[in-house]
Amino acid sequence: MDYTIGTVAPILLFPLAAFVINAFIGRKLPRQGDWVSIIGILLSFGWSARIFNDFVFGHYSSDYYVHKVFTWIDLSYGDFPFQIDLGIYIDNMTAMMLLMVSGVAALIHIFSSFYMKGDPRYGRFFTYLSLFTTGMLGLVLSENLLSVFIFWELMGFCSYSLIGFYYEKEEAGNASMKAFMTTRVGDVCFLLAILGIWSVVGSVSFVDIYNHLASGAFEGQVAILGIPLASFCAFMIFAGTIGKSAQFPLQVWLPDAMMGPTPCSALIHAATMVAAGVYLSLRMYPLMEAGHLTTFIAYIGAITAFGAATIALIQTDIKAVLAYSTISQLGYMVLGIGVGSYNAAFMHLITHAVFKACLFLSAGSVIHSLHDHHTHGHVQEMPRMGGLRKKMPYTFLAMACCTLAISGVPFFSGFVSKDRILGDALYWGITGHHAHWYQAIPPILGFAAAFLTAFYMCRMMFLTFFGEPRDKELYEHCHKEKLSLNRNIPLLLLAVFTLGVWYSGSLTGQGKVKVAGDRYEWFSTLIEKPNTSNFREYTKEPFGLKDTRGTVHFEKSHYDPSHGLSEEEAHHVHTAHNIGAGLSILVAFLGIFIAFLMYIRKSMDPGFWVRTFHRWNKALKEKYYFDHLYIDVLIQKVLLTVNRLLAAFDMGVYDRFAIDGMASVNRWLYKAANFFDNFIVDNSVDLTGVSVKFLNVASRTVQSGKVQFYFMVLILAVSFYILKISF
Amino acid sequence: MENLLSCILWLPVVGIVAVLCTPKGKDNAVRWISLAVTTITFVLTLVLYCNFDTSMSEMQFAIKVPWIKAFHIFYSLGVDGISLPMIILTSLLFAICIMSSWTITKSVKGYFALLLMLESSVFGVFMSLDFFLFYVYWEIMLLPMFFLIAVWGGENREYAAIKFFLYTFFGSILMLVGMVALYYVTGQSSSSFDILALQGGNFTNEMVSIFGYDFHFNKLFFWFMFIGFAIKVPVFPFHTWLPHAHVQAPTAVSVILAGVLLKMGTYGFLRISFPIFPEASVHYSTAIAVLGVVNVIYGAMCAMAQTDVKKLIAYSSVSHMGFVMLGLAAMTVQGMNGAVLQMFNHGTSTAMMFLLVGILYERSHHRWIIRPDGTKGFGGLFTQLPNYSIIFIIGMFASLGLPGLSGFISEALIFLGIYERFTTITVIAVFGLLLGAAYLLWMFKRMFFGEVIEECKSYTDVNAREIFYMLPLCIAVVVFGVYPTPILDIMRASVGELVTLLSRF
Amino acid sequence: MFHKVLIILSSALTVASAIGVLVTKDIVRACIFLFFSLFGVAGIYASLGADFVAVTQIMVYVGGVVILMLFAVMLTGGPGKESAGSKGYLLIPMMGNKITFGFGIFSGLVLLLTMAKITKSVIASVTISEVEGFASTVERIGSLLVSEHVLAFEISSILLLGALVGAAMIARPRKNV
Amino acid sequence: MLKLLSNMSFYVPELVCILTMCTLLFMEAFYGDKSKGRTFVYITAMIGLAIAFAVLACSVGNKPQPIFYNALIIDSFSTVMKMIMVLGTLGVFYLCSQSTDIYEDLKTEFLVMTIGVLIGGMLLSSANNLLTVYLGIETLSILSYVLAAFKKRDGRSSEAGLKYVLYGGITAGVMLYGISHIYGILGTIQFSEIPGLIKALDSQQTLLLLPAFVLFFVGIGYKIACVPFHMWSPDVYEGSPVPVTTFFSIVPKLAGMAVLIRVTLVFFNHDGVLQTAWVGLMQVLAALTMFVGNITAINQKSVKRMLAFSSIAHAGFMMCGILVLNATGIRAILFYGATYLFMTLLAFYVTSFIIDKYGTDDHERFTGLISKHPLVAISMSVALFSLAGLPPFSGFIAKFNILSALIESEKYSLALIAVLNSVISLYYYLRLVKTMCVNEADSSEPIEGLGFVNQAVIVGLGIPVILLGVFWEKLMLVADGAKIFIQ
Amino acid sequence: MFGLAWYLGIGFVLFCTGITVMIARKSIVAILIGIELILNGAAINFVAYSKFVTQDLDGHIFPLFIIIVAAAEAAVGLAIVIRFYQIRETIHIDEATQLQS
Repeated sequence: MDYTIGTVAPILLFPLAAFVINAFIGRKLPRQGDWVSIIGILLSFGWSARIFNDFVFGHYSSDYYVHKVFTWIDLSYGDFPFQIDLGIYIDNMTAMMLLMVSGVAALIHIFSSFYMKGDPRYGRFFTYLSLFTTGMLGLVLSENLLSVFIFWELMGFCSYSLIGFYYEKEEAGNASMKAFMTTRVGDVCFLLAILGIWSVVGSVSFVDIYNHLASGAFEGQVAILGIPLASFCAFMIFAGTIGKSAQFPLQVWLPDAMMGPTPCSALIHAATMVAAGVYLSLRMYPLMEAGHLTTFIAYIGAITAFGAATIALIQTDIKAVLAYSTISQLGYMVLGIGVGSYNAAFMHLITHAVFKACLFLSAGSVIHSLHDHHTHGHVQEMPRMGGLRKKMPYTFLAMACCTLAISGVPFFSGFVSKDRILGDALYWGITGHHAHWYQAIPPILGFAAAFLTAFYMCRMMFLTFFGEPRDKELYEHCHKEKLSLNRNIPLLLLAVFTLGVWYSGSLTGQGKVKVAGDRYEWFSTLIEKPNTSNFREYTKEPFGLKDTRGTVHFEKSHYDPSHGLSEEEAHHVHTAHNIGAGLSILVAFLGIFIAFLMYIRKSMDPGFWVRTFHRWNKALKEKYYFDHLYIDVLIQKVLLTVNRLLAAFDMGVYDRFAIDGMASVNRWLYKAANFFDNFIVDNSVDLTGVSVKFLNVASRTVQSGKVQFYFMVLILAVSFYILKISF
Repeated sequence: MENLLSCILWLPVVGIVAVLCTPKGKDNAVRWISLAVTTITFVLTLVLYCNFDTSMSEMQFAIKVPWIKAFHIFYSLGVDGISLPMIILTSLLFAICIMSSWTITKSVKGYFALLLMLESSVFGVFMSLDFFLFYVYWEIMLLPMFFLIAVWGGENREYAAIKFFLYTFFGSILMLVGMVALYYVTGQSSSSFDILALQGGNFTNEMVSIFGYDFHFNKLFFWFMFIGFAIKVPVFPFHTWLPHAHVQAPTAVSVILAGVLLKMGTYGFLRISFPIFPEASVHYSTAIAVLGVVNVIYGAMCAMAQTDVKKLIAYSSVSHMGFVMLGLAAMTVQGMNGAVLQMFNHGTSTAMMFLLVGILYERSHHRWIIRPDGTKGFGGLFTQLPNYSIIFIIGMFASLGLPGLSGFISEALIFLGIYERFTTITVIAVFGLLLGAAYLLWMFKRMFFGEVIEECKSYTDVNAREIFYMLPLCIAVVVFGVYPTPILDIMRASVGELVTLLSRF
Repeated sequence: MFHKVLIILSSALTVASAIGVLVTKDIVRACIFLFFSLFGVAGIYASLGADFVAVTQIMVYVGGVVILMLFAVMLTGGPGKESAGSKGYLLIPMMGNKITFGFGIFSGLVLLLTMAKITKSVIASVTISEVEGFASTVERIGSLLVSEHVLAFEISSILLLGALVGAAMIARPRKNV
Repeated sequence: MLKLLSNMSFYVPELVCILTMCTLLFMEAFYGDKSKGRTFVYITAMIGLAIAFAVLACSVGNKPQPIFYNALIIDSFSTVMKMIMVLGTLGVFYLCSQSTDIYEDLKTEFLVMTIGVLIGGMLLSSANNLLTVYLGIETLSILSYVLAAFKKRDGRSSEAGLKYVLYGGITAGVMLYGISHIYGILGTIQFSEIPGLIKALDSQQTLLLLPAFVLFFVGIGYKIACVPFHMWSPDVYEGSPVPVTTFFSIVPKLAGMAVLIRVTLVFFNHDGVLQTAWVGLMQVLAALTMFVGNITAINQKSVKRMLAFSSIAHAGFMMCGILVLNATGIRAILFYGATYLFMTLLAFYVTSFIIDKYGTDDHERFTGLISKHPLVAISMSVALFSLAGLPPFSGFIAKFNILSALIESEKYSLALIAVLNSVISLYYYLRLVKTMCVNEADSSEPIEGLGFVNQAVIVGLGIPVILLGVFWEKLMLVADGAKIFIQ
Repeated sequence: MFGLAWYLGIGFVLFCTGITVMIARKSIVAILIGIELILNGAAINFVAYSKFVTQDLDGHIFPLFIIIVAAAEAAVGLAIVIRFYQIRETIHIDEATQLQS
């Protein structure tokens, strides 16, 4: 297949065109132009599928990639070369991301046409969706960090706009600003990483970076304060990930982002944008390694995974539970990166995107049906739900699949990916040869989080769909779900892809229960850590209307069960994986079981635990006080105080005294002259009436009007000078 | 073609005469005449653009006529890649400002005549190749500004106008000393005010004695010029005139002030300071960078504490001009190009912001985000003024450097340019972007989100005239955000030449 | 001998009268002292051989200016007016008050020092050539005035004319009204 | 005798003036008490001065010619200086004819006195020996005393005259004392001999000359009102009628400048300790003059007084041109004088009409002038901006010239002080501009004095202020050609 | 004994006395008298120098003109004093302070 503007750019251009059309004339189109966006994304999906097809079914090689550039900005002059290229870099990861993003986005578009129906800004919602999709697809296709950054920010803007979609609500404004600003902290760091890398590499193309990493160009370079440049850049890029993927300590924005419409939560804050952070870290994995950052990453991931899971335990808002579970799952991915589980981290990204999108859509479906006639709003509170299984069977079905997937039940995708991460973490942190004592905590936290995940997800399911309806009136008003194209089909389609079999030939994902040959371990085969030395010699190809490439041959890859390790090493790894698999199955079922006991059998009282750990509970309710710390303390108390002080200083002190002070110096001189007049001239020339005169002549200067004083000045001045030159 | 520049320069003067000759009471005629003049000027600058040879770094359309032979002063005009974007920006903004000033009713004739005079003098600054001429235009510009602020401004306008005038005059008078010193230092035989002839700095070893202290000619007069230009930029600590002037000035004047006049300062660096004092410039680039970063952070932090929209945007200008200073301090092609591009882009985006604030002010007659008593000044504008809000979003995000809109590219280029030279400073400056987003979004949130407050319910959305004059800016912001090459191409050669010159020191 | 007596007498008269001007109570007396002082100066001129100048001094100065002064004193309220100033604080007669007097003396002393400095060094540095007195300067001055200093002569006439008109204009009562 | 007559041919302008003066005296006598219809007097006076001006203009560029046994020297410098002074006097004549600040029946006397002062000034500008300098200064002074006290009914005017007399008296005395020593040390009063004699002096005598010269300088310094001899001037300027103030701030000042230039060049034109000391002193004085003038002007309520202080500051500026002791400086001063003339005349014209209307010249009286008389207000603004030294007005070019003279001789410190003063001065000029153009008037009642003709005159004065700021090459060449001649 | 120094000394004393009178006396007429003393001090110097140093008659011409000018000045000055007196009814110098900042 050719990789030209004609075959690649449409992926971006279709949604972009849909955005432009909707932005300008959307309101005048029938159905407010939703079909434009949907057609745009479907076409984009088609083009993505072609690429996916070419990569997975055509080349089937882990080394195969396409890299094409064109010059965007060229400032070269004389001896100073400088140009910024844009272009595409497509490898297996890109191809999969493309398919996932466009597929999920397409389904969400379709679902939106159900969910947003009747909204006064129905058309505008689709406009944003199209723009967002453009951004995400562009990010995936980008060949360099700068364009990643550009699309990254573009998504940030869409996220901002969509969170603030219901702008009549004050909280929407707060949430959108919070989201934008928090991620912006990461973005700024990301920009710094770009600058740092550019200073060594002279570009920020992935390929160039790999190349320079392989040649050791980063070694010995120092950024600031003696920090090695590689570490600096790696950290800064990871800071970008922290911001965008809502990792500890910048996770605060994601729960608030649920202010946006549910489909947008599904697309942006579950499936794609937040995953973009992880995607970026994966892309820059060699840099992370070179910067010795992996342990740090693992810790961040583990802390996030565990911490968010704990907060999710007590949430009652169905979307909040999902939001925290998203953070938690993203933590898993980051943990995966940290422990070197490259492949599994990416797989989790994909599987999570699918099941989390599905979960959100399902939640959306539930929320949409529950209409409160008193407040004229949708109901998101789980305590008012219950027993909805009968009212909406399709939604229930989809959501159940996803819950099983996320809980890590075997045969579902979540198990496949998460389990590998946990296995790798176990090996990396505890059982492996290189495991240090300080590496033991992340795997433990990971398993704990797996337990909690299973528990709270099932809690959510049980509270929503099982038991008796707790708000009868609400329940009565809820219509029975009928199978409809734009409501249930996306859900069910996504639910189908929560099955593990799509991603791994073995049902558990551990290569144990194989149902097909190695060929079906395609995911593991095709996604490998970038081998930087492969990029030592490469040539940029122009990205144009014609493909000038010669025929490129790559050897088809084969599944390597030992992951390229030595026999003994591989054995250890497998052992760790087996233990991990066992453990994670155990904790998953344990979690489900406890949830069952608590919410179906009601044999355990959740309130008991709440009372027992009331302090803990309070901390959870306050989300570990992060919002308080950031908003009340850091921003309100510190930053704004400093700002006010500065502003007050600027106008009140600096301007008034230093600048306008020039005038007051004059005034002061004037007063000094007055003083001179009062005390010297007046007291001396006529002593009497001092007290009266003192007030009278307050406004006089040296120009007292007294001629004899003038004489004296004259005489003394002349004498002074003559005496000065004479002596 | 030789006289094209003169045409552009003097056309507004013809406009002034026409405006002053209109009979009393025909205010609309005055408006239309001004609009016609500025529009024709804009078209002429586009002609200039079309005929500009982007591969040349030399001055083009140059014209040199003796003015004062006794002092070797010439009426010498020309444009290169650095000045052309500024000229285009100027003519565009003035045409827009005339349209935005349609609602001015207080002594219309005087207002438009002064605006046209301002336009002519700004052109003069950007076109002059003779230092003396440059200086004359630089100063002439103060007069219309003074009156425009002092007569048509807000309640505290006189203070602001006098402050602006004195501040700038102080700076330029130092520049005058430097200028004359340059004339004499080059040696009697080759004495000249020709900016191009002075380039290269051949007076390294001269010493100057002031109040008994000896200074290097080079360095001393670099600082003299620096202060002159820095006040205009304005660089911290010379910035305090700006909030006053901006807040008090009428909308159109704020637009010109922020959009064009601030650029004259940085243009001065590019045209005068750097080419004439290359050695000192390189020597003191760290200082420039530090001042730049202080500008960025200080401006942003001050902006964050403001409760007056216009003041907030005024401080944001301080912050954004700090980026330009950083780009200048970089002295690399990307940094310098970024700086010039940022000058242009800031011109468009900040002009948008000021125009938008002006539009709002015409409806509300106040500018409080939060009033002194703590209540909201605006609320729910998103609901009340949907079209206005969209334009506002574009302007705001262009201003905070969202990729895809113009501000980003220039800032990115600046950062790419400066990182290699001043890493620590860059790290600090990049966080200025964060602050920049913070205050704008904060303002946006306060004003646009939430329920429509009672007072805002009477506001009407932007009308056709307002949309019409906002449109070119929106287009510029978006187009140059995606595809900046048309502008970068113009400036590349000239900036490259300057960098080449600087790299020799 | 006569020469020396002339010098001593006129010098003493000049200096003593000048000091008299400074310290006398009465403004009329001050005028009289001035008269004597100027007369003494004329004597000094004579002793220096400047006969024409001496005569002019007596005629114009002593005869004209002092009379003018006396007229002025009379016209402005006569003697004693100074002491009857509205201030009423005259501690030392005719001298304003202590402070002004003190300052006047101080200024005088500073000036004294300064001028003494000049005078001393002038005397030290100029080459003094002892000469016999001029026989008569009248003729030569006369010819100088119409040749070398003709311009000054002419200008002084303008000056006098102007002063005349001006003084008359100011001093005379208003023409109309 | 023949020689004297031939000398007369170079002395025509002065003679014309003298003739005019005498004619006016006669005419006044014929007019008697008829207070109306003095048009003819003005016409005569103006024609006289115009002739003088024409004669001067024709003789610009002639070879330097010492006349009257070296008592005077007619060189281009003095001729140009005289032209400026004559023009200034002409301007004052017109102002006098319009002003009510001078009693109608004394206007002829005013003209006579003015011409007398002018003659003194002309004499000074080409004085070539100490006696002429002395007589010139005295002519200038004594007639000025009369002028200052011209408003006979007004105590302030009398007081101004009184102060002027007393201050003038003491300075004349001090100056004479100085001259006497100079005469004693050098043995001559002829300028043409002095440079040679000074070169021959031994070091001790050289040191002696300086104090004597300082005493001499007091007389000149008081005429140009430089610090610390300036103290009379605000009082006198304020007390005098407006036309007189106008006149004082132009003619005596420029005459003093002219003589100061010549004297400085005569005494200090060759390098040495004398020159260093003198230039050092002059620098301090110039800087002080500018500072004191400008700073004191800031808080003045009375516009006339403000202009008086500002004229002190301008004198300081001109002194900067002297102390560089070269042709550039002299050129700069001539240029400065010529432009200063128009700006000052314009500013005082407007002030005069305001005073005539309201009786005071308080700042507030200018409020909203732009709405009453836009052209006048604009012209006044132009004059004020020009005085502050803003391009494109001629005041800027004048300051630019001074500045370039300073910088050419590497007096950077003084250059810096000069420009800083320019900023300070802008502050108070700007305040007045603000009052006129920005503040709203309480009433739109027009000022009667400002009829069409007077407005036209004011605008006409504004035109050279602008034109000389743009097309200053011609004037520059004239000033450049006006070389001072010292043997 | 009666050389140049003697005469310069007398001129010097007159000059200083004149200055002191001008500063210390409060009557305007007295101040005018002070001026005359100063002028005479200077004039003595001229004549003395003329005799002892320069030996030309410039030193005699100068005093002549000084005398003339002094007369003119006195005339004008006294006229103004009288005018001042007519208006203010005093010739006390400290009354002349209407003009001041």
